[in-house]
Amino acid sequence: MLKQIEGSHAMAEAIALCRPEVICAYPITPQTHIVEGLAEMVRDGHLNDCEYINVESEFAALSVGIGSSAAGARTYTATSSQGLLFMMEAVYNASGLGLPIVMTLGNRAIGAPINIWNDHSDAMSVRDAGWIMLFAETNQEAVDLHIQAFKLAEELSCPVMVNVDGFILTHAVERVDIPSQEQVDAFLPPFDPVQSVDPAKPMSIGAMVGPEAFMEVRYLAHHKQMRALERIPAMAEEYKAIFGRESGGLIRSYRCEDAETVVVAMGSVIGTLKDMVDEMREAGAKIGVVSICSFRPFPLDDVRQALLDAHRVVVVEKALAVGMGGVLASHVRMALRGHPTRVYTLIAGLGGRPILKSSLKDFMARAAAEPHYDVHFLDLKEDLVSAEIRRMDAVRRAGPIAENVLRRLGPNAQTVL
Amino acid sequence: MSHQHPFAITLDVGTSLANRTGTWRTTKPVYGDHLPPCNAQCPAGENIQGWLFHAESGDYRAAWDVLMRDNPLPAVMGRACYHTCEGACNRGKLDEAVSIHAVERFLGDLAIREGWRVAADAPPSGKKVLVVGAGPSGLSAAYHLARLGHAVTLADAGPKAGGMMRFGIPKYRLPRDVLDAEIQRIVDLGVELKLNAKIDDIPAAMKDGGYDACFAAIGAHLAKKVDIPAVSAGRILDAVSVLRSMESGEEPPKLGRRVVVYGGGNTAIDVARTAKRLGAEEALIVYRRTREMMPAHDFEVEEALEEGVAVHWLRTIKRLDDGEMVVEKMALDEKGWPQPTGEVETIGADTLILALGQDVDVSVVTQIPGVTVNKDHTVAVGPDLMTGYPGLFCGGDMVPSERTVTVAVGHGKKAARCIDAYLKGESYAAPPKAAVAVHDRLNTWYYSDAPASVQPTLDLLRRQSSFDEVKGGLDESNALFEARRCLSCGNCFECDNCFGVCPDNAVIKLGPGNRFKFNYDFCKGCGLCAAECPCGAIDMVPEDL
Amino acid sequence: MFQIRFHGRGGQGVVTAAEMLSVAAFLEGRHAQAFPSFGSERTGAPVVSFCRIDDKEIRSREPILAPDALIVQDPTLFHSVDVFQGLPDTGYVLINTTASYEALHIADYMARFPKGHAHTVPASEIAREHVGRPMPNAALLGGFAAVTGQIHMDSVKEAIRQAFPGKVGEANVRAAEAAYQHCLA
Amino acid sequence: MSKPIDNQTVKFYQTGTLTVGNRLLDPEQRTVQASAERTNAITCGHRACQGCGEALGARYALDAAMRATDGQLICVNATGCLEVFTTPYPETSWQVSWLHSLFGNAAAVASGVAAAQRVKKRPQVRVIAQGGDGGTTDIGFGCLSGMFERNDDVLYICYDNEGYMNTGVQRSSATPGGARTATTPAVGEAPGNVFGTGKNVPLIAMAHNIPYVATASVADLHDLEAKATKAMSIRGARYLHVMVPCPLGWGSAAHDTIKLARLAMESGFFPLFEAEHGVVTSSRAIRRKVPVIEYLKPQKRFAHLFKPDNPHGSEALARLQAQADENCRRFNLLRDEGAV
Repeated sequence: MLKQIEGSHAMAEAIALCRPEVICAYPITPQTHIVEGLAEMVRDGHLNDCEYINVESEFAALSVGIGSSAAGARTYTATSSQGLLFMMEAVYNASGLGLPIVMTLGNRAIGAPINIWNDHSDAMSVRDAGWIMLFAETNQEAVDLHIQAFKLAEELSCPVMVNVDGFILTHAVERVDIPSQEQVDAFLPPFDPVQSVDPAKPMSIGAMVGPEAFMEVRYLAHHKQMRALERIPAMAEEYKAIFGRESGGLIRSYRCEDAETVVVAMGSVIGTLKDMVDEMREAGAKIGVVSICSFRPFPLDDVRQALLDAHRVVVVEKALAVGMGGVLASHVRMALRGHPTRVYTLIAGLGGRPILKSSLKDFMARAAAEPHYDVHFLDLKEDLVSAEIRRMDAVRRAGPIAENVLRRLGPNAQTVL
Repeated sequence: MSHQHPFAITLDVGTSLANRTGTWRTTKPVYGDHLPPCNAQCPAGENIQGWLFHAESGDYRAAWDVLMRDNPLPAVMGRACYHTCEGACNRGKLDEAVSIHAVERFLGDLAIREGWRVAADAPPSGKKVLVVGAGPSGLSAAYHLARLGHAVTLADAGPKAGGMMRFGIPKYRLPRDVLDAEIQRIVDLGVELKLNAKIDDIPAAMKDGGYDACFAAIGAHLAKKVDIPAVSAGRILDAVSVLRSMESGEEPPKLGRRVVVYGGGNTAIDVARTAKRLGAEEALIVYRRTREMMPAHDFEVEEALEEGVAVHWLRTIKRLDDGEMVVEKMALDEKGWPQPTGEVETIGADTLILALGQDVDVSVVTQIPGVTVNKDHTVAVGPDLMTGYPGLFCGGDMVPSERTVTVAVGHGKKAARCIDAYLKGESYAAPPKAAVAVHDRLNTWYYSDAPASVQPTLDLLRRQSSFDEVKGGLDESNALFEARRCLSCGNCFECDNCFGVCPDNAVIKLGPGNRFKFNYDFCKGCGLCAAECPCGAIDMVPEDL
Repeated sequence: MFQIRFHGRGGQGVVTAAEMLSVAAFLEGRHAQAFPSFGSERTGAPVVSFCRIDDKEIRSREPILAPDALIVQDPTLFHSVDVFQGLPDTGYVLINTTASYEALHIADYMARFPKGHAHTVPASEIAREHVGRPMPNAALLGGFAAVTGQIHMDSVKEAIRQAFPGKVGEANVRAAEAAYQHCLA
Repeated sequence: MSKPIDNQTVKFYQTGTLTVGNRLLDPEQRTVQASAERTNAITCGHRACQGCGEALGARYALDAAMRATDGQLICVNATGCLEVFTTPYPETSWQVSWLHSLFGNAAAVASGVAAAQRVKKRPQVRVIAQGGDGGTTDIGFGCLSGMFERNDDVLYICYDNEGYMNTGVQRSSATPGGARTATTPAVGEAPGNVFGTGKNVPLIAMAHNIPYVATASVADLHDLEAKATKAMSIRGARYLHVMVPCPLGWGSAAHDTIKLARLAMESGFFPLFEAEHGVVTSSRAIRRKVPVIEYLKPQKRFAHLFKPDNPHGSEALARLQAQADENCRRFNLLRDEGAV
């Protein structure tokens, strides 16, 4: 059913259709609207046989989820940013225990400086935590990915994180086709856990594993994700068969045929990039875009195949590995290892900085002339940072950078955008 | 390892049983049966803790049966024994000793009331044994020999069986119906009792009667004398005679208004209290040493004082005049021995009763070849109580030892065992004794707080005027209470502490009556079981590594 | 594609206005995208929201830099925010005020717009009258329908009813109608 | 003193309910531990140190809870000694359904397990969370408090050995003043743990107004089992704080584990009480009062307080005694209940 609906509420409806049994979350912007929607559905009886639990921290939120999932209940949680870091220990634990928890990550920057706006720093900080990590391009895909996520998680006994860009998707009101309960039920069978804490069949879950077997445990976790590389596209096909929509999968290419430049990105920025590609194609540029939907497992082969014919690849990413550069770009380079393709790292949209089509187009135009091994920052206020760097060089105790930057921006720092 | 589970992080329950932590151990616990101090102390070798154990659960018959294995006279013993066991009782260090004698008396009285009997444990052996003297030792020997399957003849020179129990212990301490009942039970076991049957020639009697062995246990009925100048010898009596005359049915002796008893033993007390009951206005004990040095038991001295008996300590009697007595004061020297001071005083006295000890008339054995009589008029015996004359055993007052009813009963038991072995051509070897369960072994935390029960005591007026029994018995609930005060020193009473406190579940419970065993596969040797065993039944011993 | 930017202060329903407008467009079978300027949601702070309307799928996620229409819910914002940023001369402007452009010191700027493209409407007054409190957002949507013709008034009314079911919704619908009439007049 | 004969009752059972079992008692009056059929929630082969109080306390509590719930029990364990010594791959000592997640989240994980039971409509299945004092009073405190305030249907059991023993005996907020640990060494002006620090989690639990809070000790098994059993008869958040001496961390003999717990109890240093809905409803009266030094002296962690050359030793001992005295007053531990 088509609805003009806020992304968070659409996701909440989709999650409700998945018949979760325990939902536990802690408030943090911008994820809150999703769980607020779910809390309301539990309270008003739209979502039956479901426990909504208010907890005192994200650490507790996922911990409650670990308990409920281990006890055989379909479990959902959501968080963002600092919240994810606060639950970090439990994030690793949930995957280590093989618990099929589904979590929405409303992607948001990590402080300090504290910043509530969107980027992918939070997701990138847990990239090795053993979760399957999917990125939604639109709110429609966010809806679809959640439904696929439960199935994937439960098939593989592995937690799945659905990444949706904070505010950009979570707070956007747009047209979304909300599936019917019948469709979802046809796609997603009831949760049949491979193991659960149950007095009827007692076992010890969560043993201490020493050097004699830890490596094997980790290998098996890796193996599980490698299997997911096969399951994720297959599941997207199954999904399409029931819901009639292309959603999910490992990667998606847009107008990459004969493209000399291929832009790689994850999440909602793909929409802006597609518009950019259309405009540039119209102007004669040979450009396409590849959207990475599955960041974990990372589809090295698919990415290589998609990029093999490009002359240059521009990786637009909303996270910065400080002291290193791009995270996604490193992955892409890994995919293209042995190939001479130029891979550009374009850090964009940190802390909610708007990613403007015009700026992207500028960079694409410039790209051929730019050194591809540098890290590039989209719309970086060059004058501001160079002034600050100069000052830092001159004054030993330069004070906190963020404060100085704000001071330098002046009283009208708050612009419209 | 089930393959349904995720590898390594999920495990099947209880799989640690494969990890034998017993290898960690450097010391290991072992259950032991230790000798309770009461038992160690008991001259009759009673398994006191053993019979209390059954009494604790209200199984008085079982308790009595255990008691009867060692002592055929529980009702007598519960009254006449000076219960040194209670002095040894570890509970005395906690609050008050278990009133063992009171429970024993309860069991003995109950057995009489219920008419409980014992039977021989062994089939008839075909052997005959003559027992000379039907006092406590002889009765005990006869009883045990009978239970061992031997044919026993019990001969006594007196008109009634009981020996010093009848002729030495006043009836206010030991009612005669109780004594009679317990003697009768021995007779009922098949012992042939011959009264007024003085045996002068034991070898001949053995030969004539076809006895394979003989146990002689003649009591110390001969009063020791001391030479005290007296106006009239008739005013000086001996305690044994006075007490005996109480039993013979003759007119009680005329003792006069003021009676002085000379001596400090239990007999002195008995005779002074008897004098009081016979109407003496004054009963005065004169003793040459201090109260602390008196051989008489404190509680008896106490009872005597309650009844109005007076005692003059540190006095010796110089002479007896008409109606008065001259005594000399004594004083303790630096070594603590009484020495004459030369200072005299005069006491009003109508009668002087000497209670200075007794001897056995050993003339019956002096002529027997091989038999040696000691200087103190006792008979020399080996560790098996046998004299130099093969087949002749002696015990009780006849042999060197303390002269109490309990010791005598113990001799009887020991003699019976030795005779039994002798009859089988063996020699009796007592089983090795375990170490005594001393107080330090106990963890007394676990015992409920409970002071001893008090036996009812007869009204003082009646005590001064009648021979009714002074001490009453415990009723059942009190006897049960008292039995349960037993700490079971040194022996498992199945409190489950070891089973409960083992952090390694390395104690196996074998079920009621079967106690526990250690599972050494898992015991790490921490010693908690031993530390928390209330009764000290567990020892930690080094492992051979 | 038609792009609308809403300016107001926290608590004035700026975000809701954009959402209602997107719903109105959706009700007409069009694609629409509404989103806020993603600030901390505190009363009184300047707030911006956006709405895009198109006949095909809207993919862009960038903020609206060059709006086709501007709805200003609070005229005091002119002092602190460059409200008109990116608005072309052909754009539409609807300002909630009872004051004149002169009084707002924007007369010179407003002169550039074609006739009928710039309007003031006393939306807060209308809302106070119909709704009982000065919540101007619904009324301004009525004005927007009248000024731009981008949306049917019926769709606006239905979107308002969906956002505010019951009496409050009807009151807002009356306010929107009043503003609509005011702008037509 | 001897009692008059007519005042005596027969209700005297030699060891009463002080021992684990007692053949003279009705079987239902004996402890769960006295039964050969007890569950042994932790079975043999675990790797706890010799004389481990925690191994004992956990088996005591869980076996009682297993009996109370007819075996319908799930147990969530915080990281710590108890977890490490029971479940090193490939062997587990647990026989109860058991789940370990992290150090600081046992209460929250248990909340999740309880939520699953609610949603699966299995009201008979009950949930226990357990951890050491570090996992409870420190790192797990947030989750614990959250579980309390939500009144989740979980019994949380803290096995308090007063320090981080698993990591090598460091100070926790349950470490008593003056105690030497690896991070509060017995050197300097005020040797050992700083006085006036730490927190009393049972009292904090009470402040959450939860239905049931109790303290217990491995030294009083009947009391511990009664509390575990009572806790399982109540719905909602419950807290049981059990003192479990640690021979390794306390520097005490392995065989003194229960004795030390007993001395802590009998000195008033560790009071046993129950509270319902924030109000103390009962306490266990001291039976044989002992001075605190009797409790402290056998422990090496307090040895520096007894050194004649320690100028602060006697003051520290006085403070510890004062704490015990305050407990006696606060929980009315010195009332005379008469000999049993």
